[in-house]
Amino acid sequence: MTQLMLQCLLPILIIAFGIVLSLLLIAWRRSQTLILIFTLTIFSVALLASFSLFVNLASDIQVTTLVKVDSYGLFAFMLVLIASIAVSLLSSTWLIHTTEVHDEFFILLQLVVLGAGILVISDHYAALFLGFELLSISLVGLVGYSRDSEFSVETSFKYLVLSACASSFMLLGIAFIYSYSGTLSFTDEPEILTNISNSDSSVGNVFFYRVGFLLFMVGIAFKLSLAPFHLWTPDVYQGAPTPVTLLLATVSKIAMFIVLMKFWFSQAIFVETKSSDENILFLMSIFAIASMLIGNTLALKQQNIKRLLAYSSIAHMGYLLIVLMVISPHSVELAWQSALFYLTAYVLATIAIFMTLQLTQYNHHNTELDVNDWQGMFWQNRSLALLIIVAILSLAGIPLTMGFIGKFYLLNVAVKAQQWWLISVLIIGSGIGLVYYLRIIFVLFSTAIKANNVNEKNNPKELLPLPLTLTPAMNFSVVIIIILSVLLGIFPDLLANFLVKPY
Amino acid sequence: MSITLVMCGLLFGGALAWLLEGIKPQSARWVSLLTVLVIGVYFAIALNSTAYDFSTLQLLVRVAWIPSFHIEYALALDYLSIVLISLTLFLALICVLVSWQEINDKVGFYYFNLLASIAGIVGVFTAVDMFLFFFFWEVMLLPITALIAIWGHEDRHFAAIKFFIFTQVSSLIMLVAIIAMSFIHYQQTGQLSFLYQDWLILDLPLSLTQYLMLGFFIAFAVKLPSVPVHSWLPDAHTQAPTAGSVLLAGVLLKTGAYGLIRFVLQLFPQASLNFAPVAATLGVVSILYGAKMAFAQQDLKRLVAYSSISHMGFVMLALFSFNIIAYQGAILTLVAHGLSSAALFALAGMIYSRIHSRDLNNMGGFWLNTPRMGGFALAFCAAAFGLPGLANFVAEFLSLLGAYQRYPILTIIAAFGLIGSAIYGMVLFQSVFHGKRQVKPQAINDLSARELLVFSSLLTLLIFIGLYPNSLLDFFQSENIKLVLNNTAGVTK
Amino acid sequence: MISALVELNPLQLTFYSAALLAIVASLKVVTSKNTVHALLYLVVSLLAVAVCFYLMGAPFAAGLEVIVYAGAILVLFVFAIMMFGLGQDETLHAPSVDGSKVNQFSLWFGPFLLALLLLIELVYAISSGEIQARLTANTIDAKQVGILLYGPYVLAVEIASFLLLAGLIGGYHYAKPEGVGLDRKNNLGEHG
Amino acid sequence: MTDNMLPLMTETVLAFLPFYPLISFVLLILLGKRLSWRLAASLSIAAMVLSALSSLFVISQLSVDIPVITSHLWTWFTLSLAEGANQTNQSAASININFYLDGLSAVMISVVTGVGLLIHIFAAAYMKADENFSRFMAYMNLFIVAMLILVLADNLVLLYLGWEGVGLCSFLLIGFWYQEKANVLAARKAFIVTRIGDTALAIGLFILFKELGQLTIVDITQNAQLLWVAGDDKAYWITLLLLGGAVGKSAQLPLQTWLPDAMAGPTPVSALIHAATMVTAGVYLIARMNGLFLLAPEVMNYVAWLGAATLLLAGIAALAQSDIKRVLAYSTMSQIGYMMLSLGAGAFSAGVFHLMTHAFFKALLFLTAGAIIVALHHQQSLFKMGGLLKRLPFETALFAVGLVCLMALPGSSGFFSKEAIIAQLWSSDTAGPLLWYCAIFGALLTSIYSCRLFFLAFMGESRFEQNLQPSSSKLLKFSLIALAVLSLIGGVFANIIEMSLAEVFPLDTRIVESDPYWLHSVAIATPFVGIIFSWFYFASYRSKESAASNKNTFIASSSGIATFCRQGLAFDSFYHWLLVKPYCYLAQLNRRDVFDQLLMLNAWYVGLCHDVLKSSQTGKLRWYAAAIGLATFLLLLVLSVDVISTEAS
Amino acid sequence: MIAIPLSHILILASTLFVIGFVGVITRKNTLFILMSLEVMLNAVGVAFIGAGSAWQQADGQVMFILILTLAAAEVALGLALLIQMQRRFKSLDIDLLSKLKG
Repeated sequence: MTQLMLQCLLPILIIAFGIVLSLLLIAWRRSQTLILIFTLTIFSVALLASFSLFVNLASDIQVTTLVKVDSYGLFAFMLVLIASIAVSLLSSTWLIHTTEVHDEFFILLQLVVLGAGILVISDHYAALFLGFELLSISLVGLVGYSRDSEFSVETSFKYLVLSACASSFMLLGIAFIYSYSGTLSFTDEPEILTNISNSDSSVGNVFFYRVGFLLFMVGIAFKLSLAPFHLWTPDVYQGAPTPVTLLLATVSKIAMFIVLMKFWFSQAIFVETKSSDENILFLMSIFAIASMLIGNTLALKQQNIKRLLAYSSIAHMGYLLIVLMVISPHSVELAWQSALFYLTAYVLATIAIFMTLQLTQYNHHNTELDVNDWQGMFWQNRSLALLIIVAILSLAGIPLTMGFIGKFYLLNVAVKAQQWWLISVLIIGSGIGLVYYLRIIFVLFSTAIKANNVNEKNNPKELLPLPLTLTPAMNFSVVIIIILSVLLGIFPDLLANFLVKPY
Repeated sequence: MSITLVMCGLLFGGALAWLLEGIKPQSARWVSLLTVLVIGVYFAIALNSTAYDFSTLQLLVRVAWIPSFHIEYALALDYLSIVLISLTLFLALICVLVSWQEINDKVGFYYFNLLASIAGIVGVFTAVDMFLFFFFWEVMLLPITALIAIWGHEDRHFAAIKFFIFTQVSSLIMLVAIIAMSFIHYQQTGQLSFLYQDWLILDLPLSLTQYLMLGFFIAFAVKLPSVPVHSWLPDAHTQAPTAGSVLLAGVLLKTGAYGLIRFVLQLFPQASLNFAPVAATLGVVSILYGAKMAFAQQDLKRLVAYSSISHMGFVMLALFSFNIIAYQGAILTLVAHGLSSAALFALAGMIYSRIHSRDLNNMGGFWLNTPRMGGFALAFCAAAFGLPGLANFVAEFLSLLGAYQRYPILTIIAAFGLIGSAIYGMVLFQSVFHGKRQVKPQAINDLSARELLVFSSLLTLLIFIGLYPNSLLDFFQSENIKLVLNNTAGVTK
Repeated sequence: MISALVELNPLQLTFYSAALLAIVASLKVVTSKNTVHALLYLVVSLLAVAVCFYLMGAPFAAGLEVIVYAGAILVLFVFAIMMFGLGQDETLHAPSVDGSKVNQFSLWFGPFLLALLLLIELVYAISSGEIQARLTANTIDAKQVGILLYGPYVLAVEIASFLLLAGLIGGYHYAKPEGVGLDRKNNLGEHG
Repeated sequence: MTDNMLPLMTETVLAFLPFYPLISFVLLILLGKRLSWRLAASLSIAAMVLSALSSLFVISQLSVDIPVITSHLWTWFTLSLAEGANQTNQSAASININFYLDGLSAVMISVVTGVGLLIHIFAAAYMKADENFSRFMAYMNLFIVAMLILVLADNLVLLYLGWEGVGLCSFLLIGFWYQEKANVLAARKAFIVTRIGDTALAIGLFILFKELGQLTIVDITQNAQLLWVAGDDKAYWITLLLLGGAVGKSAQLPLQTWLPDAMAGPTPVSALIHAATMVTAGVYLIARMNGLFLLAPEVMNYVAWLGAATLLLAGIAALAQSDIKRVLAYSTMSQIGYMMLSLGAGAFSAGVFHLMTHAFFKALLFLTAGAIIVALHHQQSLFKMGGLLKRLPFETALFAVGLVCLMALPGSSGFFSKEAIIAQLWSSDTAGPLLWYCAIFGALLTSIYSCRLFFLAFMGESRFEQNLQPSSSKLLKFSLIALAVLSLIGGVFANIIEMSLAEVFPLDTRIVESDPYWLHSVAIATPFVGIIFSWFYFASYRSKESAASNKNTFIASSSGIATFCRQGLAFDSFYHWLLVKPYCYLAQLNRRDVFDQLLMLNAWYVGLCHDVLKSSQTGKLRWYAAAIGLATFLLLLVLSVDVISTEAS
Repeated sequence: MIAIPLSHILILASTLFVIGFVGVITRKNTLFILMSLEVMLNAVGVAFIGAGSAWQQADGQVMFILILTLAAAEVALGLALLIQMQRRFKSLDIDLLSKLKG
């Protein structure tokens, strides 16, 4: 371990220390505010550290065999941190409603971030597996966190069992791959090529590898909630507290996707030397196509906002898979940029929507928000409604927003790789997606129910909640997110320039 | 000459209207009226004071926008875009005026959307960087969708979603084609480029261009709209508020035709030539089908909407005839239909504001109370079925005359659309103004001064262009257009 | 088949019988009605697997299997069973479906078929590979493992500790009785 | 100076000629009901007077030296031509707003302005009581504008403008009393049926332009005669399509059905548009394009046959009508049939001459009928009239004059023109003896239905119980008398017409000697035969027998054949079943737009998929886990199937 | 030591894995599901150790140790949830947990 290596690990180390210090802090004094501030500090410091590292990174740095720090991973980690900061801020508004002190929540949150951090820099199946499990186990603790919720047990049990199942599949896959290649590192030359010089390896041999790959992908696909491993997603999204859902939708997805890309691009090249990656590509297209179609279709008539977002996230991960479809190594860089840009757009939009969701939930005293509960928000709370509109348009990939540029990137990759099938499915999927996205936006504008309610003032239940009044800080962040989404949607180079490896 | 200023001015005016509404409720209308007027005057003055020769495409602005993709902010003008922008600005005025009393809810936001969509449309007509073009193409949809979805009639959400999905899906196909073109540019020159002028000099293999052409074609055919992808239009038109319909019919459909002229035909001459029989057939089918469907409608706005489909069929047929006469006819059709359908939708709006129904069965005998409106309605119906002396006649005549040079049989079939248009025109006019009076006499008033202004300005233009079409056509006589068309024609030989 | 068996040397024979035992015991785990029985079968299965480990040349892993798995983890299960008195049949706690055989059959048949097909595919994949005789079965002792574990894998060990921490905190959060960890201030206040 | 000034002045006068009524139209429309009757009437009549004087002036300038006067107003639009698209070497063809006056158009404008003026005067009196008087006069003026443009147009596009313009005015005037459902439908029918013909005309223009690169009438004639020989295929098709246009406008077979219904309009309208001017536009078109038609003898033959068929059909139909105006309408159809027959036979000037005389006497007939109808409180049924000879002697006399002309009794204007037509049929290349017989039979029919009309309306017992209200307006009487005079002495124009048209039409080179000697006498005798026949056959109509026997006759007239005839040989219902019904049915069938349905099927399908997929979200953990296994299994299967296929290959 | 073919070991691992999986999807009792999960994880361990010895590497055993850690963490969480479930539903029937759906 050289000093350089330690420097590279600094952001991760900060989080790890943060966890330990939090434990000590709890031992010293149990206070909601204190632990919140502490967590935020840790995240911010880690963010700063990663940013300075990101700027100064001169080359990819391998730290032991397990991890390799590169700028893509660091960027993704910054995204993770930003999302986590949003989660902590949101949870602070939620956790005050119950009487317990929620130290565990913040520790688990930090553990999630740690797991994500390990995932995004991992270069080895062991690191992947550990990061994966750290993420899952902590999330299991979080999804059912509010124990007084009726869905607490169900959510966490579902997540635990299914996640354990999926990770078992993944581990079996890793074992298969390992027995085939003889190495657990992504980037090492596989032993099968160095040790055994059986150049006449049969097709069956590759099939064995493929089975391993598929089993491995089951785990990844589960986490990314790619169809057909998506079934858990809406249930867990709905059952989990809103900030945790945000965590699931952002941190977990970013980290898993980054590690998938790292794995894939090392693997794809590896497979390329065997000159037969068609089947695996085919498998990936199945994932992508199924996710795009099933995700969007399921969201079509969904009323519950969280479930709707769950389904839409399935579709988005399907879109994102397109970046893996590159054929030539030259396009890998574009694929990375595309993925990171798309993820940024996705994360920003998701944060925006969940933020609104959390705020309105509080206002409605109802955790099961329907789309219709947002009725007429545009006329009551313009900035919040604008935030949703921008976010939804971004998710739908309409110009003026980041999401469009993200989609533009994806299409660039797909056109370059000539994946016409994927492109057509993407177009169809977007078309279906518009139905429910637009429905949400229209609900924001519609005023029909309000008019009815005026007539029935004596029924307090049907009264609309009071217009939301946001604290200046909230208002500020809302405006910031809106501006950011639109600004980056119009001048994407502000962000895109960061996504190019400087070396 | 700054188109950017025009767009920003419109946006700014819209925003101002929105803001000021909170302070003084009635101000939004005046602000937007003033904005459109000022912008229109500015546009006219700026046009006259420039030294450019707009018979060819003149690049006005070219600034790097997204360097990582070599995307530029590039705007250009030629007579085609000038004519269409003028039409847009004129109809903007009409839109502001027809909404004057119709919209009483969220007026400021309404005018913001109206002006924003106009700004977007102006962008579409001027952008020559294809990414920028696509950007405007999409951006203009948002406010229009909002117009439909917020201030529309009973089924507005459905119509808005349908409208948006049709255009969005088709334009995504176009986006794919755009990206593919930029990659071809990359392959041939080693650099990405989205600039239209750069693309014109590309050497494209035919096998590829056919698909690329189709990508563009689909997007524009949906917007035009052409059968069989027209079905968003009746719904959108029917449900939109009057100004929305005016905007949709008057200008938005024109963007599809504009795209066909500027991009499909010019970028892919050979491919479009090969595709022309299909496109022309679609045009003919649109003409007849639109006319037939218009006849079957009971809803006044739906009727007019289908008549738009019929008219746009002429454009499609004319454009894919590769003939200078037909080309002029197509351009004239754009203007003429812009005016006449705008007028008819305005009429529908005025009737709706009086009897709160669009059902033809609830109308009849209006002439008794509203002879002025009836007179104008007659003139506009006559324009719709191509009465000589009004702009539409020259347009259709030129289109068909030119198209006949290339597709005799198709054109003869298309000419039956003239009968169809007479039928629906008669049905439209007579069911509203003739027959027994259906409502109480006091229910309907004749045109107010504002409405009179709207109608008379539209009619004046229709008659002027109808009798003196050279005022427009002179711009499209230039050698340059002939050159392009001859090039396309030359490919055949 | 018989001849093949005869040709096996004692070590191999041991391996295969242990493997068979593990499979049978695992089957009993998932089919057994009684929780405690199932648990005992699980112990058997784990022990049999430990034997296999040993025969594969991984004595350290075999030891861990016995100590940690069969020892520590299963003890947790036992505690859980004892806590709730779950010794009985699961049908006591799950609404019974008349216990009829048809129902039992239909309950099992689908999953069983699915599993069988999955297994066939896996086996097909395994046998299609050229990994048949690669195993040299030299013992990899604890020292090697240790060197590796605290060399290149040192980060993994650290992370594993956090993994356990996560499990611990999560477990604590769920298992703690209602009301534990209430903010003292709030607890004493009006919310109390 | 004056030598130079005069042509310039003539041109200017010609240029403004059609626009006086336009000014009047605009003023009348703008001021509307604010104008008093006197003001509105004088405005519109003044415009007509100006136009009529102008036309007198310009016609007087025509001479052998100046056979043609043209006046250029402005260039309408320019048709650029692709290189080598046609045989001529020009690069663009201008379509101008140009007026072109030669002998033919001189005849036409004199008819239009002259008869138009008289009818305007009549209408001013006739419509005095109508609350929309100024609108009516505005339409009438507008019609005159369009008609003048039609006949003065120097190119076919401008002609088409006038052509459509008169169609629109006809529509407006038929539907003038728009509150009656029947009027509305009649107006619609008139417009749409003629529009069918117009479309044919338009297609004809397209072909013409493609083939010749020209749309100016003079150039077309010249080029066509240069490029094509008689019997040319292109000429055949073009003229056929032009004929289609003419047939529509002139209410000839097979597009004749609109004219009887068009009688729903006020009577001056029927006189002006549906008798004197507009319906003869088709005749004018064919006469105007004679150079082209001569190149297509087959089409000339069709023209003749269509004319003959129409005149017979209309004659038969007229026999059974009960509405006085419908009788006249069918008679108009039949007379135009004569004109067509004449054109088809190559006797262009005879046709045009008949056009003029017909305009006089048919206008007279209609207007007189109008006066009678007003007197009878808008009663139009012949069976409700009778015995008017005594009660309305003035009108009866005028009507008799008209009928005499219609029957072409010697001395009347109709005699000269109709005899001129019949005389040329026998030996024409494109007609022949068979058509001559048709014409003669038609003449017989004409005299029979005229007599029937006269007997029913003016003789016999009065069946109208109420008091009559004959109009005493001097204006009305003046115009009627003027028309009657014109009808009677119209024959004197024969030579003038012959002379002025000599430049326009090719010389008649046929040898008349081959005609049998008895032709003329038969032709002259025919109307008398008809009169004598009717005198006896329709004796009951003029007798003063008991009402009962009359009743029987009327009942008999509603028998099958009579009904068939009355309905214009059932063409209406034939078209109704053949075209209108299927079109309406198709429209109704597909009201919801089959393409839309197909596209929305996708939406429905996606919705269905949503429901299916949604049912997979059962919330059951064990199913979710099983789904993971199932999906893995299936994906493995996909992979292995793929492998097997690669192995095989 | 005598070599045992890697394929046999992997077949053993797969068999155990599939048996565990069947347990997860068939048993209604939550406790059994947790046990079945243990069987699955254990099977993965077998595969890793087999592969490790095949390649003469200790990595397989390291992975096994890590899996062991995971198993421990998982069981801890699972049993805690079990307690929670028992408290709330007075039953361990997994099918009770199907309120979230659609």
